[in-house]
Amino acid sequence: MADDLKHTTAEATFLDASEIVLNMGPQHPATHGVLRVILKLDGEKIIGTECVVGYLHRGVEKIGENRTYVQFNPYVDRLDYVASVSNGLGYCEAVEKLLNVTAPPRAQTVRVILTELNRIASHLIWLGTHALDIGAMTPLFYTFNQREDILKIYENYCGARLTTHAFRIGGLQYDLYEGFEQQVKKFCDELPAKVDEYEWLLTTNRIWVARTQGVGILTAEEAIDLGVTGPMLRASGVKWDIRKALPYENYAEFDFDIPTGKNGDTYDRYLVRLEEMRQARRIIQQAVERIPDGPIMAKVPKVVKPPAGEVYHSIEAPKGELGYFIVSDGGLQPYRLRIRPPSFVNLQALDRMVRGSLVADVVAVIGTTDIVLGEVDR
Amino acid sequence: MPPITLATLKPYIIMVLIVGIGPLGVGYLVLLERKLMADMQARLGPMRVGPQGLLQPIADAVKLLLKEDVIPGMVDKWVFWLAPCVTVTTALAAFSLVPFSSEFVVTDVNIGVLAILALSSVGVLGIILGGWAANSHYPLLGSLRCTAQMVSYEVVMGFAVVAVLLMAGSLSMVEIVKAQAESHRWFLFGAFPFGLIAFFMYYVAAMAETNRSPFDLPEAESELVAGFMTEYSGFRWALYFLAEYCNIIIVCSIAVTLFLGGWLRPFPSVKLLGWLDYAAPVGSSLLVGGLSLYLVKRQPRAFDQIVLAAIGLAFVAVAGLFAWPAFNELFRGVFWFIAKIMVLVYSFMWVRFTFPRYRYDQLMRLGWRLMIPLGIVNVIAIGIVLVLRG
Amino acid sequence: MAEEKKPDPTVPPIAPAKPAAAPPPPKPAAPAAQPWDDELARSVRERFGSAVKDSLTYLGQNCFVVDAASITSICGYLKHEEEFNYLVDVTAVDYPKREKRFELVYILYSFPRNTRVRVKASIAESEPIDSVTPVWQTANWLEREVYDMFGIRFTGHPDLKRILLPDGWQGHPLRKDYSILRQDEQWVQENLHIESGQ
Amino acid sequence: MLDQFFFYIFAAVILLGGLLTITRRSAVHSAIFLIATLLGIAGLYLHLQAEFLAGVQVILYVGGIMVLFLFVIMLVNLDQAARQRQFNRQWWLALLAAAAVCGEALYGLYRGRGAFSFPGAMPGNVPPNTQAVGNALYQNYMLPFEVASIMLLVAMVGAVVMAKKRL
Repeated sequence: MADDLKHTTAEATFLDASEIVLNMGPQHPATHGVLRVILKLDGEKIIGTECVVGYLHRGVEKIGENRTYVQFNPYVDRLDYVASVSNGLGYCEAVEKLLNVTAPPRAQTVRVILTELNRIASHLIWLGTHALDIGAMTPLFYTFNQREDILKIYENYCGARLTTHAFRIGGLQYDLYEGFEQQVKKFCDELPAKVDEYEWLLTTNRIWVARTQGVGILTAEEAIDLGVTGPMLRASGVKWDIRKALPYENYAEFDFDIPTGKNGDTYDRYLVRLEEMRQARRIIQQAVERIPDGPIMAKVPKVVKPPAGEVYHSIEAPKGELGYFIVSDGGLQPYRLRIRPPSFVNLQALDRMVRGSLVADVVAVIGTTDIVLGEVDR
Repeated sequence: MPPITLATLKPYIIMVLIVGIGPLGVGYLVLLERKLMADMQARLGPMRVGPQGLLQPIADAVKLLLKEDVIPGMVDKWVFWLAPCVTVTTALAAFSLVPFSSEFVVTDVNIGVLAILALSSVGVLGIILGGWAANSHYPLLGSLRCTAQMVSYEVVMGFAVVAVLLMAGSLSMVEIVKAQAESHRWFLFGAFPFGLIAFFMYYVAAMAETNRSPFDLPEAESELVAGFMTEYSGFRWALYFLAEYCNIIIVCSIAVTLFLGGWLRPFPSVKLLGWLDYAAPVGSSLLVGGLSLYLVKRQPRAFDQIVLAAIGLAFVAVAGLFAWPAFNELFRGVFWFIAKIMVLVYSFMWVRFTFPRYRYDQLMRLGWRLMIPLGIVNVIAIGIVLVLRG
Repeated sequence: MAEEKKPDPTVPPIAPAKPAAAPPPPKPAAPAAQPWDDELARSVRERFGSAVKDSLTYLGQNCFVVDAASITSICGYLKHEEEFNYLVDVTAVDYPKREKRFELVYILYSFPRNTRVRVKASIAESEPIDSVTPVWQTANWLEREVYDMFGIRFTGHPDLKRILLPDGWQGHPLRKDYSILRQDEQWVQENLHIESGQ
Repeated sequence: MLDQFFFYIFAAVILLGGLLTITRRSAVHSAIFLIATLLGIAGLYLHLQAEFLAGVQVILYVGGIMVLFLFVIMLVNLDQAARQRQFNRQWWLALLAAAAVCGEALYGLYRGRGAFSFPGAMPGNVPPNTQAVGNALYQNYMLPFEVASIMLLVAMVGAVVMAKKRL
């Protein structure tokens, strides 16, 4: 990338000396945290970028090697802190796989409901901030209002709103509270009208379309080559979702579609995520109708001590493929715990998407990449 | 030396009033904007300072005045100092040319419209220099955007104004309003539909000139942090802010004067609607006053109750004054003028809360490929219509 | 290797965290791992002969253990001939007791086949390994992170520098001999102007 | 009395502005003083009761041309140019030339000194001269006006072509 930044031509005159190096971040309103992007500009046109990450690095993987399996569970909530339930699901499932146990059906269904609610919450935050980046400030408040309903469900369920630590290795700690079904159903009934309202505010707005269509294009080949996953991959036309391809929990029992885009631009990613919210609602509606009775915890020993071995397990987090690679030496603590963060890998595609476009597009593309720096930096 | 009378002193009195009340008015305009935004976004907005947050502008002003005056290192000091002064001076000076009513005007020069446009184009220099002087890339980019935007949309605005000048046959603000009174219609509907097109162009160009969303590229907070104001803080920043909102009022005043009949009541030639001159100011003041008095009970603190009651009574008193024919005669023009400005300002704000922001190249394309050709065609069309009508 | 034996004098190891590199030396694959032998495993073994040291399966997850020298050619083959077009992750595991200390793990996925496969290669400290960036662009940042955390050098990488830690940082935190309480005191003092970040 | 006072004020602004324009190192500072000069000229127009000309002077020169000047100055990195020596070895030649021109101008002024006198204050309001300017441009001097426009157009097209070639 450094080579690309060296943009010098033989006949550079003093009039060409208009290249500006703009340091965007780590404190910047549109970099969603502490991302720093160094932009090399020709006027407003971008001729090179370099991402500097790591401002939020906490050494989570090192911490994981020094905590027991159970102790580490709450730490994963702090990765993608707007989708903490998904992180917990991925971790618990990976350890369960290593232990060779599966959660009982009731626990699985509850996990699916909470995780899909989390997907909606994450996409709502994305939608609000993305719209704010592009200059439409009002949707932000609407989406946060609605996300509040989800957070209230979490609060009722486990007492925490953001870093929930909702799941345990082997199942669930708490059973459902009185009125859970009604609350979730009420949320599901209200969702479509709200999503339609956001669409009404944005989808047909000419400025919105002009700002997003054809911006930050990733073709399917590029997306695969760059390892991009999640809605960004699907917007490029690759119909791939881990929930369908390599089903975990009891996702195979539910009926839902994988929305895909055609052009792989910001507008398509926007449409794909909106549709994903509707599909997540479909899953929740099916799941909440048939929560089976039974235990909520599998037979997991009090002291989690998986046999020596290694396992990679990944789930479809709101941002893409969230994977855990755990190496056990048979001890109390993981010998090595690697987290494969979707945001980190997706962010790598930023350079490809913005080169040759304008400064305003960088903001739109950062928004559409939907990064959470807690996960990028770990 | 002519003798000093009330008539010769009037311009100075009005000037003092403008400079004195102007910043306060701007403060309340900001409060209005925040309240409206909050209302559209399902929240309350400022509620802490004073009753219903009504003293917020004063608290803000005090805060900005008392803030430490930070001048970053490496800036071009005197340009950094000069730039906000240029912007705010020109913005306030432009008020002296705005006819709030046929009487309530500092001076009516025979190149009124041209003079206001000239002043606002000088004000732009303050923004450009401020961005440059800060010696930082975000302000610089903001300045560059601002320059290109202003130069392009000044042309658009020029064409829209020329359309009105053709209809009015004068550059004087007062004469333009009088021409509308004589032709019995606002120029908005003059040479129908070309007056409407001119107004639309003026409206868009005014939004671009005042850096309002969706054309707020020079200060787009998600891209350029705060654009040309990034390095400014405290009172200097407040000057820019003041100038910005003054400019909004100025462009709306021009729009009202040129297109919406200035201080004239709606349908000025329909005698049957004469009661509006009393009903509208009295009714609206009573409404505001009554609402304030109604809300007094809900205030948690005694101080808030007193303030709100005072405000309510003041508005009731204003209503009483407007019911007095002599006062009404004198100030009805001002009422209509301000009411029309408020409608336009409200629409500016509404647009801001609703639309995303244009991108730089799209803004330029809109200006040069659509608005300017449209403006040229519109001016020619109005010329033809006027010639055909004789 | 000599360094790792002497405990870090500045920081006492925390009590509950038993150093994971302790008594029972970890084995390359779990004892439960079975030999993996299907069409794919056979074709790769045939193609690369002794460069493929082993092919194992554990909990339904397949894995090749290969020679570090032929990593790019095997990865290239897997991508172009066997349709493993998506590089999920590149990471490493540190086994300080082994002769070849670092084990690199490449996790691949094939969209047409809908399966994952892991490729593992061991290298010694100070021994470089070829970068797979020419095969998959994704590897760029992932290998930078491995370099940052383990100090493994990738030859042919376009821009090998630290990614998560600051540029001047000393040490590579995910090595087993890097205590969890250790930090680059000098860096902290110079750049953050505080005595210690702990 | 007031007339003369304003005349000298504007004249001082123009001269001082002009002098500072050519002596400042920073191009932006020069531009600012050039703006002051142009505003002073607009003031003189106003003083001569040519309001329209004054307004157009401000809008076109200050609001248009100088803004574009600043745009270019900011876009182009002139730091290096500013750091270079401002006076090279030919300075005495330049001084000589300047002195010659100055002498010539002074001589011309001296010869035409009879023309210099302040006109008395105009009685009452002068009729607006906007119309007079329009008549002059579009009736009496239509052809020169159009020729000038075409020349400017040619210059503009030429500039665009030259700039495009490098891009």
